[in-house]
Amino acid sequence: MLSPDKFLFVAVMMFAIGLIGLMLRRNLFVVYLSIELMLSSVNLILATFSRMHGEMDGGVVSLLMIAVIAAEAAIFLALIIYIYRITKSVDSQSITQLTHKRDEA
Amino acid sequence: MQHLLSMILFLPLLVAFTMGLLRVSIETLRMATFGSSLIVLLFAVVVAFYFHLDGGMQFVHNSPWISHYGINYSIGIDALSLLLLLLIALIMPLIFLAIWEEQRKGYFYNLLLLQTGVSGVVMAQDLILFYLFWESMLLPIFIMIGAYGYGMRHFNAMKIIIMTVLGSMSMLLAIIYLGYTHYATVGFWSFGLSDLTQLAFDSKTSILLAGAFLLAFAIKIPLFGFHTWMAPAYSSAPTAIVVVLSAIMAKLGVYGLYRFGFTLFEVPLGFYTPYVILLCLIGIVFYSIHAIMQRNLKRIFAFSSGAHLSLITLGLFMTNIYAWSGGMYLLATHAIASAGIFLMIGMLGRRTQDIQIAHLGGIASIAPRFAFFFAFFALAITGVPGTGGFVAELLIIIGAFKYHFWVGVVAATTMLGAILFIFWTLQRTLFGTTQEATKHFGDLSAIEIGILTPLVIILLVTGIFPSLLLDFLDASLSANLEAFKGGVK
Amino acid sequence: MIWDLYLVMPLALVFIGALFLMLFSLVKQVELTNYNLVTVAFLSVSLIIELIIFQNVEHDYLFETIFAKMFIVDKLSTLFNILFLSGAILTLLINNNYFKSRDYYNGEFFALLLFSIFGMMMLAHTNELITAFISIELASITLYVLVGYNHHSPKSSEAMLKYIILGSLAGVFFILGVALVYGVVGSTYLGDIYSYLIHHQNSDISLLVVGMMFMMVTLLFKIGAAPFHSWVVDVYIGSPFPVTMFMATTLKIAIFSILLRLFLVDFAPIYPLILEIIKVVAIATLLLGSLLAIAQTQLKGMLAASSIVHVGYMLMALYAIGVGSSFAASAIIFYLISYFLSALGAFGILSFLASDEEKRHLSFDDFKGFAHERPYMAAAMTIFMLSLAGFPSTIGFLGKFYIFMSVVETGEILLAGLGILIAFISIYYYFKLIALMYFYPSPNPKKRFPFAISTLLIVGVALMIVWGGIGTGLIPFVAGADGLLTIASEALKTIGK
Amino acid sequence: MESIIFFILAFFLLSGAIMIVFSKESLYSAIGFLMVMIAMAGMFALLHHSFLFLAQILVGVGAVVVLSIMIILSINLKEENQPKQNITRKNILFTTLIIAPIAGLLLYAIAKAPFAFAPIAQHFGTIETMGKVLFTHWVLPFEIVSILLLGAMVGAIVLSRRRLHVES
Amino acid sequence: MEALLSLIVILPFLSATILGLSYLVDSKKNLSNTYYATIALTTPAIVTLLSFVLVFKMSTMPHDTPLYAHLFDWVKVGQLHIEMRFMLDRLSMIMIGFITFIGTLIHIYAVEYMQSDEGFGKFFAYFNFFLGSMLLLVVASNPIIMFIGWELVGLASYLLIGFYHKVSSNITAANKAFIVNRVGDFGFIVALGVLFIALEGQGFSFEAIEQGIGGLSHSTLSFVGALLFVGAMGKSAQIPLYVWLPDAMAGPTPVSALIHAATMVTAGVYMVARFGFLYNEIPHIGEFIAYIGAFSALIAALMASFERDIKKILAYSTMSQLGYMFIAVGLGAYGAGIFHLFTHAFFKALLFMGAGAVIIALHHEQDIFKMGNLRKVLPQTFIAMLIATLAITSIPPFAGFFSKEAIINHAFLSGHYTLWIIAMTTAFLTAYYMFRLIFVVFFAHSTKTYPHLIPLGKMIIYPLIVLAIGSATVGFLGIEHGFAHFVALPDRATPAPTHLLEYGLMGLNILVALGGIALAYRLFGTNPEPPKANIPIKALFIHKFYVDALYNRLFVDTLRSLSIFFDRVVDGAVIDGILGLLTGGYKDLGAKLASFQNGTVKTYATYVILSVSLMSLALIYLLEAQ
Repeated sequence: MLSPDKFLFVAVMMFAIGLIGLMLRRNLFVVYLSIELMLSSVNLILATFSRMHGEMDGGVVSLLMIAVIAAEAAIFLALIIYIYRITKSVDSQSITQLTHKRDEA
Repeated sequence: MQHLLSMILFLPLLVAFTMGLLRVSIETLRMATFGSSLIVLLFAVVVAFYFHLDGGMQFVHNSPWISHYGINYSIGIDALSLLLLLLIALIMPLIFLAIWEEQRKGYFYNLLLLQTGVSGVVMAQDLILFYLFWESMLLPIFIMIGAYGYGMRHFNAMKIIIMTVLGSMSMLLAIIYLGYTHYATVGFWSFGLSDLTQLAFDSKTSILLAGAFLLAFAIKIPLFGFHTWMAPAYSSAPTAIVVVLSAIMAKLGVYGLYRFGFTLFEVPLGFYTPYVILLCLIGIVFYSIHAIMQRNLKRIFAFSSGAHLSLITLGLFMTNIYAWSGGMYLLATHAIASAGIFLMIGMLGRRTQDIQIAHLGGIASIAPRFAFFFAFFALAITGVPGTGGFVAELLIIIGAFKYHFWVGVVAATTMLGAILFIFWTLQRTLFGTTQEATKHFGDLSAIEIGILTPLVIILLVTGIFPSLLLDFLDASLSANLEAFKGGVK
Repeated sequence: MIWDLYLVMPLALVFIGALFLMLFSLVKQVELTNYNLVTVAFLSVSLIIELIIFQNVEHDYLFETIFAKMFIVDKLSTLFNILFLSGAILTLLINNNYFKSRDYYNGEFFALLLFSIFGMMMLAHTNELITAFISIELASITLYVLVGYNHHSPKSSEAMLKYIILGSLAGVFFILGVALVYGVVGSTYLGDIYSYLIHHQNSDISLLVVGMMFMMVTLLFKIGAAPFHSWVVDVYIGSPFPVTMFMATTLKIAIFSILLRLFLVDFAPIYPLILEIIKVVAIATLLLGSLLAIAQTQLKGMLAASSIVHVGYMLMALYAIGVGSSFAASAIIFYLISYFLSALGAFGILSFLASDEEKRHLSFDDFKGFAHERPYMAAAMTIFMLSLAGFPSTIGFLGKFYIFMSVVETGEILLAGLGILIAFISIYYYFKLIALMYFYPSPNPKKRFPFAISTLLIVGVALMIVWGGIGTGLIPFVAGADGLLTIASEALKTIGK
Repeated sequence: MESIIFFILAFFLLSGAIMIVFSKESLYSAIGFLMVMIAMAGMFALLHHSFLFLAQILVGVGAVVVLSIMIILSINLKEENQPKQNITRKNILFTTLIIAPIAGLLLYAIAKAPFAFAPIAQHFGTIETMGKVLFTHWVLPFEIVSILLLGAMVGAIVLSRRRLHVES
Repeated sequence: MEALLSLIVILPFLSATILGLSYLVDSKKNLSNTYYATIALTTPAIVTLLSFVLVFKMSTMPHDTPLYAHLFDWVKVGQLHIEMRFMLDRLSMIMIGFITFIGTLIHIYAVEYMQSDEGFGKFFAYFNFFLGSMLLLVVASNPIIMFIGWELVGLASYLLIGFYHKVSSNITAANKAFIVNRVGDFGFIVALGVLFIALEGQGFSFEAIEQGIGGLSHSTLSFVGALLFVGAMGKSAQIPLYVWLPDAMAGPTPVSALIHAATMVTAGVYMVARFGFLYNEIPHIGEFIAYIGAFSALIAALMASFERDIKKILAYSTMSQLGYMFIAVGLGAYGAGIFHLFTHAFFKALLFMGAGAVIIALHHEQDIFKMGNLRKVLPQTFIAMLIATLAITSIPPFAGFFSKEAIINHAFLSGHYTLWIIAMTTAFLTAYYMFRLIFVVFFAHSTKTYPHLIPLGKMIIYPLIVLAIGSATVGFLGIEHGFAHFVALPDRATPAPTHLLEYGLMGLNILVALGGIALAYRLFGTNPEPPKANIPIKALFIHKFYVDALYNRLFVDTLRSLSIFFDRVVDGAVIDGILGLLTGGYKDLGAKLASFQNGTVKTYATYVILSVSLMSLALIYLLEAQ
């Protein structure tokens, strides 16, 4: 028999993997996808709770979340293109002028 | 009449603001500044004239300021406040005369702000108001030392601000706690001194609170251990500020202790008394010895100032009528004497561009008037009879003997302390043969004599007829002493 | 209904303004100043309406039949909206010169700014967590782009990159928290959460606490509180001056509007858990912020790092709210206003100077002898620094004073003591700037005071700071120290549970 | 039966997630993301959210994933343009250690809560019920989301339209 | 009467002020010396006249009704009620009589002596100031006012010693005088403090103290008495505070005459006599005083015997004579002590003025071994000096004989034989070194001539003559203890001597003195040799027992190195060091923290997530704890 716990477990795992991606990878694409992954996992949680409560509210919020994910995606992808254009790379560390030590410049 | 104090308080600020907005020329600014300081002096004299000797707090004015927290614009004066107010009102015009030739406008603006700050400190009867003035007088000092000072002025300006703010911050915490306790126990907000004195605390809390206040004042005075800002600040500061530092600001530390420490914390101060007295005694000896090998005139007299302030504080903490009268008397006379000596060091510096003792000498033979005044003020600082300092020291020493024999003995070393360095200083500054720096030393001008003469006269009058001023203080001091003793019981 | 329309006007105006500018920006011939003026015009009208609303509104739900009870209009939200709007107006007007001096600004900039303000206003009005999340996202996403608006500078792009990644990362936590709360309560209204807590005193609320904590993570991140402060300095330094100014002042207030709402709904059962964390965060924020600020070698960095410290003070008060202080909330609002004015002024002077071609990279050295070059501006800057440092007779002092007062009320004397200690340390880095301005001779000749809208506003802000610090009922219609507090407490009275 | 589907979906979901994070090639990550999105849609279906399933397929898969892949292809991301990064075992261990408390806290709290699926109404998840709730309770967020999308659009346009002119 | 008494004190101060102001205002030197001299001389003359009037009036009145003059309340705080009130009893009457008289003579002498000095006006301002202070000290009716006068004479002596201020060593001497005096004053003020607190509420005038001390414990009184004497030590140059006196000769010679002979240095003796009622309660302290006096007398005489500077010889002799006085007052023979003080004022002033005449005639030459044969060129001076020398060596019938004999006899009669022996030895040495001076200066080198001798004016000679007459005659006042009875001090009684004993002692005294003269003549009568430090004991005498060096090492060097230690270590290293550590540590910590801001997003993200993770851990803990 399915229980909310199982869905929630999967969502938490997704979320955790997303966090790992953020900490591990410099590739902007991966970073972006990790964040999307985390957002999606929240979506799953919402949907699960909606089903659990037997109310549609969570589902509606999930729907709104899909839109938010899309908005994030838009801005992220634009950023990736922009960064790629100026550095010819999708490395998140391709520009690091803003460190403490270089402030004097 | 009711607003006379407020006028004294805000006239300088108003003048500074107006002049700043109108972008007046330096000549106008100078005249306006001097004029305003004279008007303030006049007002202060009027206040003194209408002051009742045994009337306690007078010229009280209260108006709500931050009503949510019961903070009032609450001012008033008693005898000691009036004494300090008169000192301020007297010294400021002299300072303005002394910097008459100054071309930098910042001098005048800062000094005007400073005058408002220091006047506010002696008038404020609300702790927040007091704190406001207490802090705001630092800013002009900071800027003047840093902008117009000498030597390591930037560092020293920072040092004075950091060290003194440390103290006032601790006081702020205590003030907040007091105010809140008043709210929590009495039921309405108030930061008025008279309201807060009604509060009762358990001994641990009150000791902590008193300590927080004490720290602020100890740094300002400065007591031994809290003094390392003093000599650098004095040596870096321009004349006007040194005069204010020594003649007014240090005294305000004692004043604060008297007005707030001794009214709010009768019992816990008893806990601190031995330590403070120890610090004062160490200070008397330490500063005097420290001054001996200093090479800079300002530093020497900075330490002398420190020694006297320690003596005043000592007088305050011995809580008997001799010591209190003596302390307050010394507060006044030392303010005058140190104002004189530092004004003269400024005049000397303007002539020689150098106040290193090693480069001076022989002034007495080519500038006898300068030598006379300089020696007079220096001797007044050592407490030669005939000047007010003697009376004060005598009273404090007697008070010290009343307190404890050994305290009396160490307090009496103040007779030796000052002479240890002052006579050597006089020898190397005034006497002997002239050097490169003093070869063309011009004697005092008429204006300079005009600046110094009132101070000399005050010192002589206070020395020869001390009862004039002592009677003036007596009623107020006795009443406060009674109140304090009552509070302790 | 008409009243509702009236209430919605300010938001509508901002949104319409955003759309208008978005379309208008396609017309290339328009001068930049005109965009600016149009934006300011929209915002001003909106501000005026808000001011009128503030006088009349008590506690109201906008279009209750349509929006359910999500859109709350009370004095608190109106007050916050007034702050956002005036913040934005001041930012725009003070930066008028700056915009003209840079070629990368265009109509879209203003459109994005308006979108961001719209998000913030929404945030102040909302009573519900999902709406809050979306509002935060709206305010942030547009701000990301604004941060990277200077495409001449790799630093600006780098700041944007960091801000987007970290901001999105933090944002996820909020919605995660909301989801968990929803899972427990079955609703995302603050009121429902409150009544759930009242009615389910015995049931397990761990998940609710966890959800709350994740929500706090995001909010703490957005205001730049301590363990999440790493982005602050870099992003502030990297962004263009107007944006830094906007972020430092307005965005922070917006986040506090929702934080206040969260804390003012009395979540008593979960406080013991959350408050401990908030306390630690507040302490860490104060300490780390002041440490960072003292180490900064760059002016903007110093201001950025010191803004962390200011957040620490407000967190202290937030903690006090939770512990039960009755005046902490108004203290926070007052502090927000005081910080808002001070930081606005300080950044304003920076941007005014930076609009000068020679001083593109504004550093500490550019302020050497500033007082001799521009005495009035230096005086204003001194006032801003004093206010930030909490020197008495400025509004900043009273702000800190109220905060400490509320902390003392809770009995946390040591916490208040720490706050005062940090305030003491902050004297050092703020006075360093004052020292630079006054202690050095100026390399340039003395300049006349430029009578422009930006400079006049800067002086005006300085006067407001002083008036806010010492102002009394002397001038009846200008809210001084006392009046502002009255306004704050009035606003707080109108929020319902 | 549902459990089996769930486990299959969960397997795909998590392996997709792992693929996102650990692939060296951005395109594989994108494909991993596609897997996640599709599996998510499946999950929604399992949860009786029929409309969400639809929306997920349309927006998640149809828009977001496709757009991502398109962009990877369009900027012609080559091997040498991607950051060289050795994902060492130490790094993974380190990050896992950091993550563990977060996941642990979530799981701990979830485990403590007595969760169970309630019996559901007949029209749960359908487009009508969805619409009804959306337009009675959630109009405001819905509107704001639309504004958010608009704002994001403007932002994206601003970002992608310009070139960097680094001053010397 | 009261007004006259007040005037005596006020007038000198007034004229000092006028002179001082005139000098300061007159920067172009328009005012002539005559102007200054007129004012400067009128005042002491009037004061002398007034004091003589008072002396005659008072002499007719009974001794226990002093004259009081109340001016104003000086201080009135709590129980401390100090009036500015003057008291004229027999003791102070004698004092003001000879102070004003001799003071006037020295003023006259100084007009001539200082004629060519550019600081003429200033000098007399100081001089009048000094006179006023001394009179204030003497007529004060309570110890506090006395202390004021006490301090002011110290100040005046500082100013006058350092009068030639262009030479730094003179100022050093002045500083030394003032500082050493202040050390004594320290004792004085401590004594006053203790005494006041012990007597609090009973008033603090001399009469009140006299009545009050009955109730005080013996130890308190001893303490007060000893410390008061410390004050006297400083002022009257007794061991160990005598070091300033020889150096004080740096001032102009009239100064030495006035201050270090006639007046200031006697203040200590006066004070002990004034407090006689107190010392009578504590005879052991009195004995201590007497011993200090005796040793001072002996050591000063030894040092004088090897000195070659004419003024310093006189300075040591002053110290020696003061020692005698302290023997007297210590043993309770206040009358004898004051009598010696009185006669000493005459002959010592005369000696100094004579020495001054010699010095000025010889172009400021002070080394006696560069003089000689002056008997022929300066006959008046020679005679005056000779009379004074005979007086000091106590050859009858000159003044010193009567006073010194009274003291020595008192020591013997009261049973203090050690003191008596010391006093006799000193008397021998006194005769020796004084006649050594006379022989070397006036007799030796009988062929020596002085081509550039400066002729001495009348204003120098006449005071010499007046004083010479005084030195020769005032001793007769003491016959049959007439003087002592007149001053009516509370002398402690001694057993009355038999006539045989009395004449025996007298003869012994004269013999000892003659022996000293004979030795001096043998060694220095014809061909004097300057002293050489060829044996250790002589070196010790010539270098004044190395006391100056010892004091330098002990006090000056210690204080200086302590000062440097305070500056470098206490302030610099400890206090500022701690502050520096705190601030520097905070800054370093800040820098370290800032270096964590390494600028990479990945790291920042890790920080964020790590923080969340830590918060999660905390929350797990909190939830579990709940």
